[in-house]
Amino acid sequence: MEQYSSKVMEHFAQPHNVGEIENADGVGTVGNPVCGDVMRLYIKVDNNTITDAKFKTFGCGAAIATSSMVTDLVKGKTIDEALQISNAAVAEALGGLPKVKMHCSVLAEEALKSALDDYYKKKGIPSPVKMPAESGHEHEME
Amino acid sequence: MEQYSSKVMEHFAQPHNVGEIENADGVGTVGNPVCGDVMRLYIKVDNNTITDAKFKTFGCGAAIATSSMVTDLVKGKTIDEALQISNAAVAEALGGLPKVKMHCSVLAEEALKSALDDYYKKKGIPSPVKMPAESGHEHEME
Amino acid sequence: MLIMRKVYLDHAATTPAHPKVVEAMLPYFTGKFGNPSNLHDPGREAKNAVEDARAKTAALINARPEEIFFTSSGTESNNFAIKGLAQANSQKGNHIIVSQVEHFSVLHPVKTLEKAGFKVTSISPDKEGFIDPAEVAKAITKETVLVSIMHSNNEIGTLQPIEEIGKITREKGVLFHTDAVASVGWVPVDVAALGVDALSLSAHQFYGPKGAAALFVRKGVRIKPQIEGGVQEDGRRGGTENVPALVGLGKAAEIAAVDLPARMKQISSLRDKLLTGMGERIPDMIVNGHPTRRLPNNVNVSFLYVEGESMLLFLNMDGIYVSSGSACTSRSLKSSHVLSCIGTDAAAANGTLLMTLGTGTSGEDIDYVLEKLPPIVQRLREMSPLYEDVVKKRKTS
Amino acid sequence: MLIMRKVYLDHAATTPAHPKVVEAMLPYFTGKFGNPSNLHDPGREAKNAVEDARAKTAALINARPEEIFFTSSGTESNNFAIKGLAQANSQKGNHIIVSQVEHFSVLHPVKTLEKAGFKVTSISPDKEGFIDPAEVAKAITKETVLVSIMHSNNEIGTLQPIEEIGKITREKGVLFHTDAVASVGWVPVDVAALGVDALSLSAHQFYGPKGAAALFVRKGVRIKPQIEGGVQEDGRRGGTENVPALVGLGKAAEIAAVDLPARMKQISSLRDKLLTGMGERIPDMIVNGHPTRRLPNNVNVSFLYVEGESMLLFLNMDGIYVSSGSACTSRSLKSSHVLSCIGTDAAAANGTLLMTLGTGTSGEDIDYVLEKLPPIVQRLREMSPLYEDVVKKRKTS
Ligand SMILES: Cc1ncc(COP(=O)(O)O)c(C=O)c1O
Ligand SMILES: Cc1ncc(COP(=O)(O)O)c(C=O)c1O
Repeated sequence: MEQYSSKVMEHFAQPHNVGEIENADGVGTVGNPVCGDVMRLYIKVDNNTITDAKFKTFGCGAAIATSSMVTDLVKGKTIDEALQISNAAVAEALGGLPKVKMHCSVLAEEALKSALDDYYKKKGIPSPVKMPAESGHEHEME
Repeated sequence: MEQYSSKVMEHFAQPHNVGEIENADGVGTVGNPVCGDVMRLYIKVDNNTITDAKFKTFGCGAAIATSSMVTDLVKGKTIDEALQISNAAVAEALGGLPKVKMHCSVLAEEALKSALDDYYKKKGIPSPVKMPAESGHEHEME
Repeated sequence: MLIMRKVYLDHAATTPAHPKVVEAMLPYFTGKFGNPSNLHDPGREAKNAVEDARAKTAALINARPEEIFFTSSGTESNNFAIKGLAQANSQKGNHIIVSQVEHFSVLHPVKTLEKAGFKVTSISPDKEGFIDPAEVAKAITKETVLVSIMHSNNEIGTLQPIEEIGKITREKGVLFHTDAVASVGWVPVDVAALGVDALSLSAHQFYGPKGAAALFVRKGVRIKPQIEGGVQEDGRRGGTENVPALVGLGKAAEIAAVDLPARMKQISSLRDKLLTGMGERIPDMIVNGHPTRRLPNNVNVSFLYVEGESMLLFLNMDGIYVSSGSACTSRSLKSSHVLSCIGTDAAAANGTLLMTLGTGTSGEDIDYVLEKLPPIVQRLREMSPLYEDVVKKRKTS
Repeated sequence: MLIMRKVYLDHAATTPAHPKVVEAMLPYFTGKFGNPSNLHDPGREAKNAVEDARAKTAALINARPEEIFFTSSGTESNNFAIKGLAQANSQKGNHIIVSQVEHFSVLHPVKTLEKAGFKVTSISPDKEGFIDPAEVAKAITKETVLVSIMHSNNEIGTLQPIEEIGKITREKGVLFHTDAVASVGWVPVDVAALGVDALSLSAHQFYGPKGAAALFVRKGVRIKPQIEGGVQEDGRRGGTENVPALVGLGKAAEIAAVDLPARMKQISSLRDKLLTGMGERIPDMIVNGHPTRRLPNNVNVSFLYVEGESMLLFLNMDGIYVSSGSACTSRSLKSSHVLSCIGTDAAAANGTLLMTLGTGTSGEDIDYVLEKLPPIVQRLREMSPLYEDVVKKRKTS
């Protein structure tokens, strides 16, 4: 396995935006403890703009770092802008991820989309959110 | 392969009785250059007693040492006594031989018997000599 | 300047070579560098060194020197045993019995043989990782050619009833191999008492060097060479001998033979201190493996609601080096097959730490771990959605 | 006190590790002893060392790091190549082409495959040990899956036309492996120029340590693992990496890459001095192998009427260490299959000495050999019945 970048280690050691948002406008939980990663993302939306984002994550270094990064990235963005955030963008912002950990960035994108989906649902608006296709692990040989 | 005993190395480094006997009473040549060993043994017989023995050998350390030892052993012996000298006796006198080199002692016994056979032939007496059964190499796996 | 304490608790992964082992090896790199196959003095010198190492390795497990075949790793020894014994004795039958908790270096060769037509019975362990000898007995058929059950499990530390299984296999005339890679040097291993026909060991697991290992094969048992074309190891395993490493293995065996009782006593008492200390300080902890029939240096615990790799990485920042059964720390991204076979819940398995002590582990080291670990677990729990759910549920109930 | 000169002329058997190689290895036994599979700092450190060694080994033969798979010996690399390539690509066909003068670590695996149903064509060399590329081309059929021809012969030193054969195999879409164990570090070896798909090398053959070797496998070529059950070496070859030895291989590769031109020039001139000197001093001497297309350090000569082991032992007493093609010096008690394939008379083959020079060989060493060897040959001839017969025949004719 490749090593984590220093940016990943930074976000893992001192993750930003850890926590819950009471009465969040959107909450998304994705992943599966069996696979080793569960992410929960909370967003606060004000006037179509994401004013706050927090997360809780059960997972590896990359899972925590991508959670930290994706919450950083969405803050201040409009809903439409947030919907454009891809897993590749999250990984890139972290200076790259080891190949076998790319699924963590996919999970971060999913968590965000799931929180946005929840936001639409809560608002009673039909959700335009499309969940990313690839979401499983890349299983390498033992 | 096991190591040579110090006795073998002694007889190899300074072999006894190297050479030819002019007008020998018996000469025996055994072995095959293809297999790596040829021994030629000369004996001088006086009054049924072996008064001198010499050898020439093409072969490995053990072949030279057993030639040296067998010529030592036969000197002073009667023909009948000489006929009793076995390959095991030669090997034992040398403090043992590596297992894969036991065939050299067999060759030494053969060389002696062949020289004795030649002695009988030259004398015109029917030869009582029986050549030893096993005479090939023990071929181990590569 | 503050020097951070370094606490290496991953001796099941590998051990440092003992200083005396390195000292014994050193002359064989440059001065005494001969090839044991050669007849001249440098060759003889190397040959004698290898044979001396063979005698010492044999002595540690009560074998005869000519029953020791050197290899390059525990993995190679296991491959050699499984494929070599099955192939050389296939006239007897084509059925193999293994346990589910074997190392992959046993399981994968077995899978290869299965593809080649062998039938395989895989015995499942109980909750503590224990294999029932009666199940092995039941599984043996007329076609059974080989049983392979590990001496101890490298993850959960459970010691298997090898002696009992050995009695059964001898009675039924079936070959019996045991992977003792995790055991040798940590608990007594005696091939005569165990009644095994083949046994794997690996030097780097008990203060010998990497690159040196052995397969014991009882005299008279046929085995097909897997690395062919050399006269080395009595024609059973070709390749120029790794003379310095084998000398190191011999030395490590010699040291282990002497040190073993003290080693076991000291390490198991520190192991108990660690286990008790963690249990007192950290709630929701599960101890995996057997409570008593286990390797003296093995601690395998699951911390619920947190994931292993992140614990491992935080411990690493504090200079504490451990392993994890987590899916994320394995290259296969699957959590430990051993934990799953003993029925550990998959989420819990992902929160597993494997801590294996060594001869250099001190009481202060354990104190340091007991100081650093609990806040890491707590911090990660506070970051965990699984923990959030449990806390909320506990509040409401 | 008189200190006897020691002249080691058996570098084809093994070389001493270069002092810088040992220096590079030392930290990895005790200080940096981690297991490269582990995620913590000691594991990372070991992993980085292995990857650095991989890059250096790749650089020496102009390969990519990910094309280098580490093994424990040249023998293992050859077994891996032959069995691994044939098994993984058997859907293409079941025909293998080798030369008769390959090392047994190629020939024996081929024999094993033959027993498993593969068809084998074995190309015979000419009198100088040379394999004709046209014969390889002729032997290739639709069923041919693998050609394996060695880069140079370790006994007679003949360099094979690998580049020409590589052109043919690429054109015909057949996999091509070359055993370059005797070549790497002594002559330039470039996998791109050679057009090979796989290539074996072994560290102890060029001033690296024993226990470290590699198989180059071109990217995209499928190979079946032979030592299974480990994630190491990208899943192709299991077993905890022999980190210090691999570091040593990397260092040896780095040194060889720089030293090669000087090494070749110096050694071949001493080789010529030895060969000429012996020819002038000793009658009835046959030079085996190719006069020019040969390894710079290889001298293989047959002295008629005397046997190799006894020469070897007398030379040993004088501190001169050589090998022999004699039946008596091989554990199989068969004289060299290479000499027999090139048509050397069996009696002459038994009088063969193999002398291989190294970077530490000096002009004085050669003078010493030229002083000591002729009287040994003469003394043994005077003890030889074959010589007696020849002298008598010469007198009468
Ligand atoms: C039980 C067991 N078997 C086999 C092996 C493989 O040994 P090696 O690392 O020497 O290849 C290990 C290694 O950890 C092990 O613990
Ligand atoms: C041409 C050739 N191939 C393979 C080998 C085997 O290499 P190793 O000794 O590293 O097993 C040798 C060893 O001398 C060799 O010369």
